[in-house]
Amino acid sequence: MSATLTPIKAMTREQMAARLAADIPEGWYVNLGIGAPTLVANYVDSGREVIFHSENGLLGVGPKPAEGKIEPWLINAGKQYITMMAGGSTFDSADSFGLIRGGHLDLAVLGGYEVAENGDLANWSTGANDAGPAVGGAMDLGAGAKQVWVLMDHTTKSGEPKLVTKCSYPLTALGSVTRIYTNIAVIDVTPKGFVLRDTAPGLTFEDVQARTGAVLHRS
Amino acid sequence: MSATLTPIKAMTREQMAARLAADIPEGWYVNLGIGAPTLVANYVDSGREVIFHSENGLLGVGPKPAEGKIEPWLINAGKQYITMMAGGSTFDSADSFGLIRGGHLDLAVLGGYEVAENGDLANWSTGANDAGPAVGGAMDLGAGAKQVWVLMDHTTKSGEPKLVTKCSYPLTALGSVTRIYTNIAVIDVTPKGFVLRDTAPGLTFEDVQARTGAVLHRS
Amino acid sequence: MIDKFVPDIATAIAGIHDGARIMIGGFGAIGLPNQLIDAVAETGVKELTLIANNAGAAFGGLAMLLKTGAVRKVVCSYPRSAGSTLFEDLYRDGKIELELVPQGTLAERIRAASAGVPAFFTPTAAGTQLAHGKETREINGKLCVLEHAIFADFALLECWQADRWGNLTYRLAGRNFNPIMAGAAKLTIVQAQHKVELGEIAPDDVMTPGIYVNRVVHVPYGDPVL
Amino acid sequence: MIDKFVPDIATAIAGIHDGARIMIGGFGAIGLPNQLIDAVAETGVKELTLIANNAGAAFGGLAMLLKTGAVRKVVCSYPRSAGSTLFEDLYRDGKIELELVPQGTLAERIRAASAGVPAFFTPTAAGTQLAHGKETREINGKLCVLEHAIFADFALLECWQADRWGNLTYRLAGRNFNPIMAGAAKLTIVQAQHKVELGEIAPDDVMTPGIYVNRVVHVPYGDPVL
Repeated sequence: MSATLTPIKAMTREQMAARLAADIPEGWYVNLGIGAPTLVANYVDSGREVIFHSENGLLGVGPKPAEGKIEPWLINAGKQYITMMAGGSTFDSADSFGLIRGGHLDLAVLGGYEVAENGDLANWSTGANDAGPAVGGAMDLGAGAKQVWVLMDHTTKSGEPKLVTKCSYPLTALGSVTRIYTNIAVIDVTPKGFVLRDTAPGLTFEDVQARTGAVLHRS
Repeated sequence: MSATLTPIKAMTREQMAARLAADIPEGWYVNLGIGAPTLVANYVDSGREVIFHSENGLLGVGPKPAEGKIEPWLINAGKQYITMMAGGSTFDSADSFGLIRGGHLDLAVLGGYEVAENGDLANWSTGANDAGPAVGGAMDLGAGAKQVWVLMDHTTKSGEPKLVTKCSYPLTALGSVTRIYTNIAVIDVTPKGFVLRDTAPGLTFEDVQARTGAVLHRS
Repeated sequence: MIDKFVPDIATAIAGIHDGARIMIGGFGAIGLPNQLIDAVAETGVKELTLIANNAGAAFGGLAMLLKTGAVRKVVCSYPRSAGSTLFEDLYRDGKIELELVPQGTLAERIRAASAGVPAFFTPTAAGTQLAHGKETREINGKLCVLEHAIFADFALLECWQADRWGNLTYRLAGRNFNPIMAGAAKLTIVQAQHKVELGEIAPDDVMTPGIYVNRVVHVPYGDPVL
Repeated sequence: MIDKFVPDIATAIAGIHDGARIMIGGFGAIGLPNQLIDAVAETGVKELTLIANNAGAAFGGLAMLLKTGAVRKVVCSYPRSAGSTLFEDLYRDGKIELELVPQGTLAERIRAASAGVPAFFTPTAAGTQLAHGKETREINGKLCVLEHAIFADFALLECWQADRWGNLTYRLAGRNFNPIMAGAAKLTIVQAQHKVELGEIAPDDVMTPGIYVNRVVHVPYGDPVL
């Protein structure tokens, strides 16, 4: 598929994260999945209060600690050192996932292997032969958050589409993704399927459609 | 029934509570139901640590506050002012009943209308015409505590037995009572039924059997 | 800037409507949001369903709501009160419905709503009148009853300290049902004895994280009276 | 006098036997009872089932238990570790069983054991591989999976402060699975950074009431290392 497409200038992970961060309203409670989603915290304007949740039992996660200012008892779900903002709180794992499963998070930002046009998400396993599968909190976040935004490349490294009509990998959650931020576009998942909301600079609807494994609708 | 019986000297509520208190081993976690069971706390030897639970979210309940030393934010399940011992802790109602239902209490001491020889307890309702039934934590305690001891008079005011073959009042919990402290006897509830363990001073096995609505076994 | 404090009680309770399902924190007279309840009674709303451990004493808060006829139904564990026959009178006269729930089941059903657990099995009440008509199942050799989460439209709570993010602490026996009701309702409204700055409550000391709280009003009424 | 402190780690872990089901607190490297785990590994017990969120990194505690072949099965949500393929290697070679559980379901199943809830419905994992073979039911329009409580023989935990009644506090992200595992096992064993006098932890500050704790050993090892 990739061979037939003209080269395009895709966004970096940092640009994708910044693009997503700009869309988070003030006052939202947001969980950032491990990997690229974690970058989102670095791009929320400091004048706008967004409260980040970490599945290991923290609300009000702040930016990365400054050099030499590590609190050894503060890590995030990705096991990286973090800080807490004034107003932060701690709780146990049952309460932390009660908060997720109970629908109290406005948003979870997750990575993805595939998203289907009905909102199905596959992001925890690449197949049955996986040595040592791991799921963490992905299924809870997929099922529980009010909105699930996926931050991922638009295609695999070999050019295969990751936005598809039906996921081929094992599912994480059914029908839960509401929006996808990729390195070439922002796409809403709606009852009629994928709707293009925005593109990377210089790209057209056709550029994005050509790299998408399902029908793309104009907004 | 009572008319045919010789008068006997029964114990007072205070004596019953003291008798029961003496049987609680050090280190036990104990819930005292509202009413007469509350008296038990006054008779645990101060050299012996017994930890009392109150269903409204307290562990380590101490004696009644001294005159003029009331903490207005400390009450027990019976809505009376209490104190907390050093080592006491507070928690919410879900945690308080998780502690009960999860089998962590060594003992619940409850009042009773009737106890059957299979350990069934009736103590929350005297019948269907009850105006404004109330249950509180009785069913949770009956189902959850490792042991349930009932503290009650041996008969009703009119002389009817309260230890019976089968409860006539609505049940609180099935098969949960392990021992009964009455104003004339201490009786174990065993797989073979009621077993007399002790009597009030001067009373015989026959005195107790005559006032019991089921077969009494010798220990 | 997030600021969940509202200027007055009227603003705090704005939107409470006829037919609303309202959870009310407190056990006995401790941890009850009496000033919020009084204000709700004054609005004249009707046909309310109250979810609370008790159904009020002779005077104040809950009793006032009941007296004014605002309440159609009570979901609670212990509607009786030593000093009052108010509830019993209304109940006997058929003026109020009662769903009687064992206290631990009530607490767990409320917590389940907040924690996204739609239903659970419990051994409590199995084989008793209060399990009539409910699905049962033997699990690990014990008969259990299937109980469903209790949701509400509003939760009225009382706390000790609150900051502008809605983080709360409670004082001693004032905790009770308050933390679990925060999160079980669509809108959680709290009256706070003390308004504190963000960060004054250390992360490990927060008892209810602000995510569960929508509106806070500062009501420094002092100590509760039995 | 109640005194749950034991003099040393060997006494703390006494009784842990072949085939035991052991819960282990911690998330990543924080809140892990490493000194207790090391001591268990040294006893040479075998055929253990571990219930924990992670399955260890390259070295220390959990990794040592896995390396020595003491573990038959792991119940966890995230056995992978950035710096290690230890678990994957054992798993691929068929030397260890895995029950993979979504993290929130794992936490709730453990909490359910402690709280006397034998089973509950959850929307998490409905329609996915991890719900295969499990009972499902639609509740309030949402497909849900029936999940059962997870019990254990022993829980090994780490806390910040402990008193002789076994009351515990945790520090920041060190809380995680520790409080819910206390109470889900027949015997709960805790290593504490700080031993404090009874009453030093105010009632409102206790995070795990001593009723859930059987043995405490004072292990002031300092800060965890990632």
